[in-house]
Amino acid sequence: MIDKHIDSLSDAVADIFDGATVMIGGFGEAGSPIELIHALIDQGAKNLTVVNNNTGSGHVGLAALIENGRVGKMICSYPRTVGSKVFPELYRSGKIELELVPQGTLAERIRAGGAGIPAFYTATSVNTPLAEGKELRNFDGRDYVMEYGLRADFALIKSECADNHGNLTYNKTARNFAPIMAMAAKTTIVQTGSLCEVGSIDPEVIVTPGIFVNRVVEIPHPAQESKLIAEGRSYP
Amino acid sequence: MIDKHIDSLSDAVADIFDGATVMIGGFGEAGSPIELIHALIDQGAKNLTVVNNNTGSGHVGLAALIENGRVGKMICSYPRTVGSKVFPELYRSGKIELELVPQGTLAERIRAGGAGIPAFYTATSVNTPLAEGKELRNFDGRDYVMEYGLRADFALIKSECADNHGNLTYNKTARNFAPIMAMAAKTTIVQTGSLCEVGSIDPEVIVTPGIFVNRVVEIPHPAQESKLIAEGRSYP
Amino acid sequence: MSVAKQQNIGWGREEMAKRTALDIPDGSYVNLGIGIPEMVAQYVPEGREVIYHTENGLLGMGPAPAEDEVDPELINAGKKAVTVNPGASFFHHADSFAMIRGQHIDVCVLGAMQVSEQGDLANWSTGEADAIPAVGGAMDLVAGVKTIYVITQHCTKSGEPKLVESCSYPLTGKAVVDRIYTDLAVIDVTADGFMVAELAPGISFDYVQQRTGCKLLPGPQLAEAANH
Amino acid sequence: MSVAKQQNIGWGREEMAKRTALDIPDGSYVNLGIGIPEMVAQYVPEGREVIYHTENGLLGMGPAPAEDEVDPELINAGKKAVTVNPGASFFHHADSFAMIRGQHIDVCVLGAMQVSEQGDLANWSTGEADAIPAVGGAMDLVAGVKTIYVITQHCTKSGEPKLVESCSYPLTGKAVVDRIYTDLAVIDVTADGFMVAELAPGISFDYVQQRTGCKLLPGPQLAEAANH
Repeated sequence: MIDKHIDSLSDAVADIFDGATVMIGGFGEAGSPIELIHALIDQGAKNLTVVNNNTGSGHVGLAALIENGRVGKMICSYPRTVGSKVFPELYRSGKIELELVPQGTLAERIRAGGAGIPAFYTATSVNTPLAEGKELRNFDGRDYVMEYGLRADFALIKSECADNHGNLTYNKTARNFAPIMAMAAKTTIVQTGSLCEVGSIDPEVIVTPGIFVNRVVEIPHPAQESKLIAEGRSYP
Repeated sequence: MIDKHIDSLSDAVADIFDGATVMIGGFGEAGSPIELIHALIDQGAKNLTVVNNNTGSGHVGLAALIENGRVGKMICSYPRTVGSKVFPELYRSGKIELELVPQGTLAERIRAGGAGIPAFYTATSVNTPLAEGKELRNFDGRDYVMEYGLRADFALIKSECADNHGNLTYNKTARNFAPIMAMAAKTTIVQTGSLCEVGSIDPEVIVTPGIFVNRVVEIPHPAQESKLIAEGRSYP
Repeated sequence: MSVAKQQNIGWGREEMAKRTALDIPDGSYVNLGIGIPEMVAQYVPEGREVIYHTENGLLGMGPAPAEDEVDPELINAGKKAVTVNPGASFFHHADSFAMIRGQHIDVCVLGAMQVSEQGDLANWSTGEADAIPAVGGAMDLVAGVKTIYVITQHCTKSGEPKLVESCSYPLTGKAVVDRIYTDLAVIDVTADGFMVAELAPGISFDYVQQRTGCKLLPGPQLAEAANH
Repeated sequence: MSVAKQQNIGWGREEMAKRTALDIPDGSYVNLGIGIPEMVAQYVPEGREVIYHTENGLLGMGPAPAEDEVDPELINAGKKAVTVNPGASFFHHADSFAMIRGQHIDVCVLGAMQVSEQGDLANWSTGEADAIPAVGGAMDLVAGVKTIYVITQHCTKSGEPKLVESCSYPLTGKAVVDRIYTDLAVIDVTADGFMVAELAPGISFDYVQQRTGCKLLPGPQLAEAANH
């Protein structure tokens, strides 16, 4: 029978392997699966390629994963958030690779990966340095660049409410990248604020159908990144 | 101030012009905006290109629009539904053009049109007659065809609940093509079962944000296509 | 060719559906085509849970409703009234086909007009000049779903083989079919061609071979069964 | 270049935002960049309703919340706490950028490092070797939104012109800017180059020209204003 619930964070991330591509949900701290990220730090996988809009703040969550030397490459749109010091230092010293992707192109590449679309065309970045080396093509008099779908081995995301089939809802703008990352990853691992009975979420309001989810861990009171940072915390 | 509510069906469809491309929501009778279609028949626009998964049944709704000679071309995936007699006759006599598109490619072309993607690649239809004349391209060892985004001048769709900003929810599998058609049309016209106050639909459960909607007409008790057909009705 | 028309030998429709259901693992996400494939849902073995996807926008589809509980806006891809099981969700067509194209559906069971020994499937058009072409989601399904099962009578009503060297009808997809369940046998599509995995009770390998348009290979399971 | 540093002439930040707000039609869907552009929301003229989109997944964004009502998961693209207005909706990033890329947003107001007389915009990178490149949604916005307004000081802090013949910084987009609101003037990007539509009180055309890196044209509105 179908039950995607897993008791422990460490079991949930146990099989993330060295060199894996890991999509991590969140836009800033909204939607950041901080407990799953910390479990991944404990787990020890390294040389990861991480896909996230940013590069984390302070010394917790994604920033801590980077600071602990686990990330070989970031694919992101904005690695320069206020409070983001870990990534810039490593980047300047050549210790981490960066693939800079416009935010909407990043989102669409992830969605395409999840939807079985190997490539698509967008006008975003045409005539800019980010289009360099990319294939240009004209449709109806306008130039577009070809962009590739993006898939991952794992996705770590945060949901508001989940059932044992993996159906998910989100809290406000914490939704951001989670639904499309869930689609694009081979294995999607969810931390949810509340685990509920199958059938208790209205089928009309489920945002991520369970087909895109593999594991659900309940974390009723997740840490708040900005609070940890204000307290000067670092991980581990 | 923003108020997309329009009182009359005839006002809602008044500017649909001869030769327009019109996307019509619905999969079979589920989600078919039958009152809007009948208003379009009354309005008289002709030589329309209609995008719908099917070609209607009996002599009401989309079948009636076709039967009344208003449709020059159908873009659809399945024009051979049980009870669909009008289209086959016109097609055999060469009086209507057909662009046959696989259902998922049709959906993705509409979504791409709405999302500003001029073209994308899909493995669907490769090595079949429906890929003939289309550009083939190999990604990672697999062949894909290039398909174009599809846009429309108008979309006619049916919603369960709408507010005056045009935010929409749907009823069960009546959702089908409506959200993506709303995105892909310059002007989206909605018939809704219930018009409610702005702010009364939970922001987390809105399926189609009002930005994709231009006009809303309230039709509290829409006709049921299968009932009309059972009663032997035809329109007008 | 009249031998193929005998009614009382081989598997019936229910048995074909039941046999197919045995091969669908617990926890699978499954899309069932119209006709005999739909019947597979009735035969999920005890202890397994299978979630059904219907491409018009529903995951967690349940059986047909009682007549007084029909909602004309709750239908399956065959446009028949259905119900929802606990844990179901609704979504639009682009999201629904993202599930298909993105290889999220585990198994799809389809009908067939012809299957070639390379696994090519023809099930959407006879290619006749005056036929109204209609494809629906068949091409998306065979291109996107991980495992494609076909349930079909072994021969057409007029006794022509449906399992052939190469399809004469227009293709739905090339090299897409994994396994075929007919009234006579269970047949795998392998790199070497069709391999018979199982025979219906009272049906011999030669009997099936006679009704097939290309060479069949006996699978290891047949030899094993013969040894018992 | 010290003339440009004078503080008490031309429009202040609030006035620039207020002037921009006048040009946003009733019923528009608007995306506001970080900084002065955000302030435009405070100056929507009486009787107009404008709906704000923030690309991280919210349509119908309202003002900042009271301190005790902050939800760290209800933020804008600048990662600041916001509220929702009645009629708001949440959606994921791909849907959010579909609104942008698909030309559903009517107006976007952005800051600028440089704007060329062809309407090229540079606002994401100084192109310096040791800078951490970061682009966010700027390239998507300029490529997708129908009308692009720029609010910027006319010159840099060191007095260099930001309105130039051609951008020396890496581009965000080519030929994308429609109108520029500076502390000195409102300037349209036209096929003939920059055209001054309006001057801040007490500012002369020549004064603006001196602080601009390419030739300015006087718009018809200036001649009209001069005749009154």
